[in-house]
Amino acid sequence: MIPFLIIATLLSLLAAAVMAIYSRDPAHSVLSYMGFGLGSTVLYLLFSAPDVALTEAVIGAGVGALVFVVALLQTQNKEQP
Amino acid sequence: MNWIILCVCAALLAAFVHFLYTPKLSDRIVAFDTMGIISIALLVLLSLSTHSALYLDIAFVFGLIGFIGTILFAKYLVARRKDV
Amino acid sequence: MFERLGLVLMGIGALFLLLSALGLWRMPDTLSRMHASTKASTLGILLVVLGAVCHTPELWFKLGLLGLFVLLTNPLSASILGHSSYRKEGFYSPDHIDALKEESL
Amino acid sequence: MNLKRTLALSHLLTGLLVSVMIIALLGTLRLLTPPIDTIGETLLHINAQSTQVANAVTSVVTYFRGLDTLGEVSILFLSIFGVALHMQHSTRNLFGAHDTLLQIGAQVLFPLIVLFGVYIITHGHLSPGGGFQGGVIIASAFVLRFLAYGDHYEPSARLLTLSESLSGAGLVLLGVLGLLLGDRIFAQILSLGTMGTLLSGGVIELVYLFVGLKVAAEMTLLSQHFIKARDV
Repeated sequence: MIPFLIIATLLSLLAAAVMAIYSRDPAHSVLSYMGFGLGSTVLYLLFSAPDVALTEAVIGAGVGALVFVVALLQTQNKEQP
Repeated sequence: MNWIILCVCAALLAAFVHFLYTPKLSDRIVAFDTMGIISIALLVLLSLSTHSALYLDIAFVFGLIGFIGTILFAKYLVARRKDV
Repeated sequence: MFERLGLVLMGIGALFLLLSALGLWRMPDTLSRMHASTKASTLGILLVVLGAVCHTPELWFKLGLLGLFVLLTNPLSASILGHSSYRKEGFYSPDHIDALKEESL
Repeated sequence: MNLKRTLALSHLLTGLLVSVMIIALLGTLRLLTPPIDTIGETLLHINAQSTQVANAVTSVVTYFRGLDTLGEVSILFLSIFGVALHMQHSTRNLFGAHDTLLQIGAQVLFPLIVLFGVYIITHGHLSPGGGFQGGVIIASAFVLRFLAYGDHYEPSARLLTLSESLSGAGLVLLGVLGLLLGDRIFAQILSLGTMGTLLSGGVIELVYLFVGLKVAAEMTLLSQHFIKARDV
């Protein structure tokens, strides 16, 4: 069960990372990056590193998302007056 | 037990494929929210099947903190001036 | 006996989760997708938690708290997302009736 | 086939190769390493002998490598200082005015999230988690309040700065006390309990308490500065 889950999570992480690089709108990139963080949390847990997984989940959900969203708002609202 | 975990994994995969292929930002936020909730269920089932309560703390984090990201992106959807 | 009941409840919950993820594919626009995904996934995860309590009763406190938190946070974020999605792009209505437009948001 | 698609395809191929390599490495890693003579085994051995802490990561972070934790906390302080210098003229909340539904939700959820953060901090030596994670959880409770109340809510800056500087001073004082009373910095100067109970860590719990307070105050200040952006 667990090795199958690990391989599936690795492949979906790959897809999310490619999506984060190649999307036109930066908002889509940020959202794909947050999906990448969610998947990597599950991956750390499957590798039995719960401390790292907890850190990744907490940072990615709360303060990290805030920093990204504020940066998006500042840049995009400044480009189009 | 394995069949239930497989069913939840299929749900996670379906939400993830929709998350990858939808063009609109709001649809993608909805898919992200759904992925977070389904992964809570996955963590609960994994903690039952491996007999360890370690997974439950991460499930708590997803349940309590995970919605802040969704709210942030919802506010961003209104506050941005660019219309895509 | 109790264990089997828990397995059945968790199976039904997992089916509801699968249904919510498939609802993302079937529905025409954002608000309908939220209608499909949020309610079904909340019910599904409550059923999974209830089945887990029946399966291993010694974890009842943590699992009950988890269900309570999901019940508190998930409708809140979905409601905020629905408000902003409506304000940004309206919604799909075949007969052009928009009852939310008269209310002040 | 245009250039961008070729690039995407090549990156995809590279990623697939790397993941296959990672899986193969994970398979062979267990065969190649000698069974006992690794640093993880050594640390687990020492941890079982000298401290009474269930989560071995905690004892590595705070007890064996306490000086590194002090350095990390000071790096965090420096970054917050830079952000505060850069964004000190900010007045307006970026995310619009207050929101009634979110206010009611924040009133219910704020104490719950803070309580969960305190649980993560105080149980850092028993379950996954610790000072940094619990502090960030408390700070995200404040992020929720900033989002809900808009311009009508400001935490007292004096209280935040006071708790931040007091916990930093407490951390340094704890290290110096270990140096004076014990044999090295962050030495164990308190009595240990039995393994698995709440009060079993000794100095480790105090270190995590100070780190948690400091990170919570710093992250709250950081998110406040970020969310009240300069008018663009």
